[in-house]
Amino acid sequence: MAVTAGRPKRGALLPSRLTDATNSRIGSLVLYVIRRLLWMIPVVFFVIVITFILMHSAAGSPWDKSGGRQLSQVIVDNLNKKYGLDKPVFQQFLLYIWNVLHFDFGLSYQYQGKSVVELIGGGWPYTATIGVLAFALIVPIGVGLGVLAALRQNTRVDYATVGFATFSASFPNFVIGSLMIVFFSVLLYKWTGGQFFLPAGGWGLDDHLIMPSVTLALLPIAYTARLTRASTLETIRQDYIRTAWAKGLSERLVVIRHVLKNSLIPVVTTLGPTFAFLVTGSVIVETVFSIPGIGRAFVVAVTSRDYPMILGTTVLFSVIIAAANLVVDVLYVFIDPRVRLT
Amino acid sequence: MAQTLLEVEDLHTQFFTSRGVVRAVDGVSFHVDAGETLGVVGESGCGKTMTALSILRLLPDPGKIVSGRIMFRGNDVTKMTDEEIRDFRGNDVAMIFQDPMTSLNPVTKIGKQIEEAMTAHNRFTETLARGRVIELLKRVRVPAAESRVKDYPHQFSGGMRQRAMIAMGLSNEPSLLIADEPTTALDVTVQAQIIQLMKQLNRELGTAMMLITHNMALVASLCQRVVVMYAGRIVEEGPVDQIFKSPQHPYTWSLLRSVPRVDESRKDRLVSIKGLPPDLSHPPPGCKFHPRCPFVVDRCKVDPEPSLDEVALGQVARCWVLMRNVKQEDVEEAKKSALSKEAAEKLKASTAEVGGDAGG
Amino acid sequence: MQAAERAPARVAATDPVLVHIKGAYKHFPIGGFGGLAVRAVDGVDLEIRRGETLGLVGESGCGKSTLARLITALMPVTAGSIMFDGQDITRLRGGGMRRVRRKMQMIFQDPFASLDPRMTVGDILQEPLDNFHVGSVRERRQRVQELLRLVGLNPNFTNRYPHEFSGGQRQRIGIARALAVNPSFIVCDEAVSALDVSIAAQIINLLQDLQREFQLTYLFIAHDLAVVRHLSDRIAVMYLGKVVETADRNDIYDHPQHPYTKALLSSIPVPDPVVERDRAPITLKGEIPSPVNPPSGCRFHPRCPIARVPGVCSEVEPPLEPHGAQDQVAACHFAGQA
Amino acid sequence: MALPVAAVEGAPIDWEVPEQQVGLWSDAWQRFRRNRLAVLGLGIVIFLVGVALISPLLVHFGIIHDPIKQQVESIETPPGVNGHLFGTDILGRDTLSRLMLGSQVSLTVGLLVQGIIFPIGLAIGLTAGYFGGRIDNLLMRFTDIWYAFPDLLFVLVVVSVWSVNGPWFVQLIPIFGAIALVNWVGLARLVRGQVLSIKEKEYIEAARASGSSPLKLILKHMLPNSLGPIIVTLTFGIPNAIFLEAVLSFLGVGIRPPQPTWGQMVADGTEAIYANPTSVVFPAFAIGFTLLAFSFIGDGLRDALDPRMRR
Repeated sequence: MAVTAGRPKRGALLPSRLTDATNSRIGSLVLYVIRRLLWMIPVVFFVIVITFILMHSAAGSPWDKSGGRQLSQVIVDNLNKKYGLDKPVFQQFLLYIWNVLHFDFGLSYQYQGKSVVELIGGGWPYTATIGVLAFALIVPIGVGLGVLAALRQNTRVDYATVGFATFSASFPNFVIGSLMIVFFSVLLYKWTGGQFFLPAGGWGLDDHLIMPSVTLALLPIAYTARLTRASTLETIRQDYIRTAWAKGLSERLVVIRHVLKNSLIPVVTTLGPTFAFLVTGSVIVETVFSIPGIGRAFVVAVTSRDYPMILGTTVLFSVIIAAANLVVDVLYVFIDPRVRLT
Repeated sequence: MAQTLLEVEDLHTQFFTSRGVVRAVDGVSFHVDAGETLGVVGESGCGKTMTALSILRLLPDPGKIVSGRIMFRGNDVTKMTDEEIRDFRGNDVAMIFQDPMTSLNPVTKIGKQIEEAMTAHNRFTETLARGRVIELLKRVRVPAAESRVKDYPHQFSGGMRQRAMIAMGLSNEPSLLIADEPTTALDVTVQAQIIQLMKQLNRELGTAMMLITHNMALVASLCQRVVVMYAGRIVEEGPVDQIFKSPQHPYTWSLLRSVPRVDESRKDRLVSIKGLPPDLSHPPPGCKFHPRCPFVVDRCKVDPEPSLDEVALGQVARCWVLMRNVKQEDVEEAKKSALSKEAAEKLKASTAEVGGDAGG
Repeated sequence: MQAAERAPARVAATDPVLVHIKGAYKHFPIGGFGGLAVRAVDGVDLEIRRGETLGLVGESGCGKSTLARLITALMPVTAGSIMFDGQDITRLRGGGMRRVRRKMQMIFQDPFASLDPRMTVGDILQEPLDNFHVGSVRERRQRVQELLRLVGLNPNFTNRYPHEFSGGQRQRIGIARALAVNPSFIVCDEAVSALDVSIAAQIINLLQDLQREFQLTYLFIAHDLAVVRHLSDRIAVMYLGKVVETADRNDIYDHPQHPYTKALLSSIPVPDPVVERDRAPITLKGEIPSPVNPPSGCRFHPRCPIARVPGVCSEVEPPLEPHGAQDQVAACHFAGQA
Repeated sequence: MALPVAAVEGAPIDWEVPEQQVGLWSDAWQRFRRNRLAVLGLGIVIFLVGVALISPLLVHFGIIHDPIKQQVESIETPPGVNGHLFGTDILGRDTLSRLMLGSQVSLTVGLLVQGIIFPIGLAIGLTAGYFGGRIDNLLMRFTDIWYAFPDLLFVLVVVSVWSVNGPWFVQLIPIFGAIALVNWVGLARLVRGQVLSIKEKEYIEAARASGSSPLKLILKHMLPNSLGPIIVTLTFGIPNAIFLEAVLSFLGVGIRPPQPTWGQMVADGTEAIYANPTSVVFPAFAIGFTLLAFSFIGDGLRDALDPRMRR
């Protein structure tokens, strides 16, 4: 998954060795951000190309599965005409790109008469709410557990954290979601005679949010905790920590000023992949908990070959991920003075 | 007689590892007088650094001070509470480390790191400390100190970082500065600058210094007294002139003859100490140096280790033989080639057979 | 006066030259705009004579290790030529290169990084023999054992791995590897710098013994002038990608012509407290400038105690010219003055 | 031909025999064996492979229930009743035998995908790392794009457009392809990084100085030395692939019935979750513990192969 594959991407960021890049740091940062933003254009373009090629390489037409019965040739031709599928593929592609530039992602095949933008706009609040809630859980809990475990290495706190992290990192989120439904919706309902339980699905700005956001957050929390622990343990062994002790600093100051400041740097770099994971995770979590967000819409689109919807969602998600990576890289520049922008 | 500042008595520091107990410091006693510079020399792994870290109670993890006393101005460091030791570190005794590249926090500004050393001890208010940072950097001759306080360590060169470390060490005007291989990681011309600086500071401030090094030349240049350590023990101690002029322990003698001198043309082969320092979890019986000693006699292997006995005025050594009793031909023997002639001949022969165009 | 004390140099200046470096450059582009490059080696002329040990000293970043890699053809030159035994190795490829490779070997600085941790000592030593198809397989194995014995290691250790050996022992293995194909020229790149004092002495002695036994030519690179002086017949001093002075080891110490050499020599403490008390080192201002933008004119002028700035030092680059003793060259407008 | 030590004269210096003689790989194995969790994980995996191999036979000889046969009379039997140790599902199919057969799909995906990724990632990573230049540039730009691509979405799309009919292992082909496509980049990057760092090592220079050819450098030095992290990455790739397959099945775009898969079983169980929660719990734990077993092995291998852990 994105989280395990995510190593900090530092292709363009090299530690300064040869020159001191101090005076124009802000200026070069602005240039860097602009360059990264420009680089997003080809990235998104290729994402579109790849998805587009993929979908046009599919056997059969998108109408094959419609309603489970074979449509007559006339209707198929009409549909093809309506959606521009009668034109050559290359022309379709150029048209699509042209439209994308005008924020027009076409009409959905599945929900006829609705545009992709409308559908995504409709699902967005749900997906965003769950995502933001999950993100709000990940950083404090993941980092907190990781630091605590490292500072209390080889104690029960440490073992419990490592155990929790290992377990949560191994159980896929749809499994965790399903198990949570079993325990908190079904069994808890039975045991308490319907007094306490969490709703197994649907939407509401109340206890409906608990299980989805926890499910989504659990794996990134586990991963963040493991990483924080490892990097804190690594930092504690560094020479400059010994220097800090030798100065006569109190433990509190050594930890806050010297250990944390350094050990959290690698954690920040993984926030980008974490974000990507939240995006893809929404596909699963929204399906498990029947939330009418973009993720679920995407699954529906995939199973019904709603190509404009698939394309639109993929583009949106990749833009979000690319933007998150950009933000993380910029953040990284701020927290690590050694980073030189090239 | 100068006042004694630090008195280490029968210090034992051990590491409890899965492979056994490592006796890193094994009954070490020495003292540092106010204002003097003491050199502690020996190969790596002989317990020099662990002795220094014991004094500040900064031992890395499986390490523990098992017994002994470390008296600083009448207080036993080994018995201090956490709060007392915190106040002792950096305030009474400061330490600077070997590698200036890794000893400074990479994400904190230099000025902040020096300032922090002062504010940790309630001796200076934050504003006062901030003002003193520049003054300190100037004292260690960091050029353009006013602007460089805002720099991060990676913007400093190695020599400048070591100056910053020294400034940090001196910031609370400690009465003792422990310097662990302060110049080893630096280039020669920079080394010279740092040595020069330390000499000057020692003169100006009267701070006592304990210099830990394997570099005999550095000791000759900076120290008044020398302690030679081997395998966690002190094997020889004395005034610097005495030790360099007539070392009595074969280890000290070998150390001195194993480094070439830049002011001497090639005359002699170097004395090389055969083998390796012993594994401190299983030290050899008798004198710990006997397996490597060129002048070993039977007694060294069997008898318990000799005690540190006075061999000259102010000079003590731990040896049954002592260099003054070693015959000149034995000394010459110790310098002889150990190259296997037979192997060389065979190799030449086999080259002639198969060598082809590579023949020398 | 000192002449009487000196051990006679083994090699006369008239001996044929084994390695001749002419105008060698090595620039490492660092990307970015304006074609910036680290000018690691920036116009070096140097001769290494058959049978001698040439010591090459300089501080970190002066380009001495890069020069070693150019001489052993581990890196291509940016410009210039390197003649080995009359052949320009910068133009050699394939078979011709292999024939030259066999005659020159290298001993590396880090005894931990220079041996492949996943190969046995036997495989490590046999690799060059295999590469050059020396003898039969049986003869190679036997030679590996002789090599181990030669450097003072147990010949039965062939199936041990490097991590089982100490630093000094590993360096011996590295020396044995260099000797395996019986080269005539060996480059020792900081071969003793990473070792503890007593171990370094073992290796220095071994290198001297081997040179005598096998008539080897050494290029001995180190930052420690004392060690270099002990081992070398002639010494070349490098500063910021250029050779600034070359001379007999005694001449260079007795009357250094270049102010940098002088400062370098004076900055080394001597293990003798009596000498130390009177020694007045020339401490140089500042630190080595970046090799990306070396100073104009004489590269040493911003740190030089005798430079005339503004003036000839900051404007004109001094050539390597004979100064001082016979066979001594220095690149300084005011050579010998200080 | 060993020479007798006694025949040697001239007092060799370092004659002592190093303590013990352990190759790095066997040393790593020793450390792996001491890691109880890793051994437990390995045990679970071996057990699962055994189950996957023999369960068709067990079904054939009627030792366990037919996982496909729907029995109306025994719909949603609770665990332990009527010889259904783990109960039955909404269609009356035996949960235990479905779990056992489901392991086939998960293990095949997990292990085979690594087999596809390994040569691709290795070849591209080695080439890019060793020769650099254009291939390297291309790889790095490609990675940039790939990192912006939500991998699960990609797999979903690929599997939905390329789905094929046939027995389950035929249906798996597009799934293999999709998972391998999203995963080889990571491995290629890792290999590239390894090669780049090893390239700087002195022992590579030493090998070049002693006349080794580029091919020999790659095969004899770079490959063995980068193998440790590669193995660890591949091991962690197994649960990742299993996870992706299970998600596909769960979302209904993976292997189609009748072949049972764990993801499908979770999805089916969710439909009847109020009536029969156990039908979710069993496949959920099957997936979880399998992934856990692989990550125990991965952790064990990482610690065992970590050069810093070496004496």
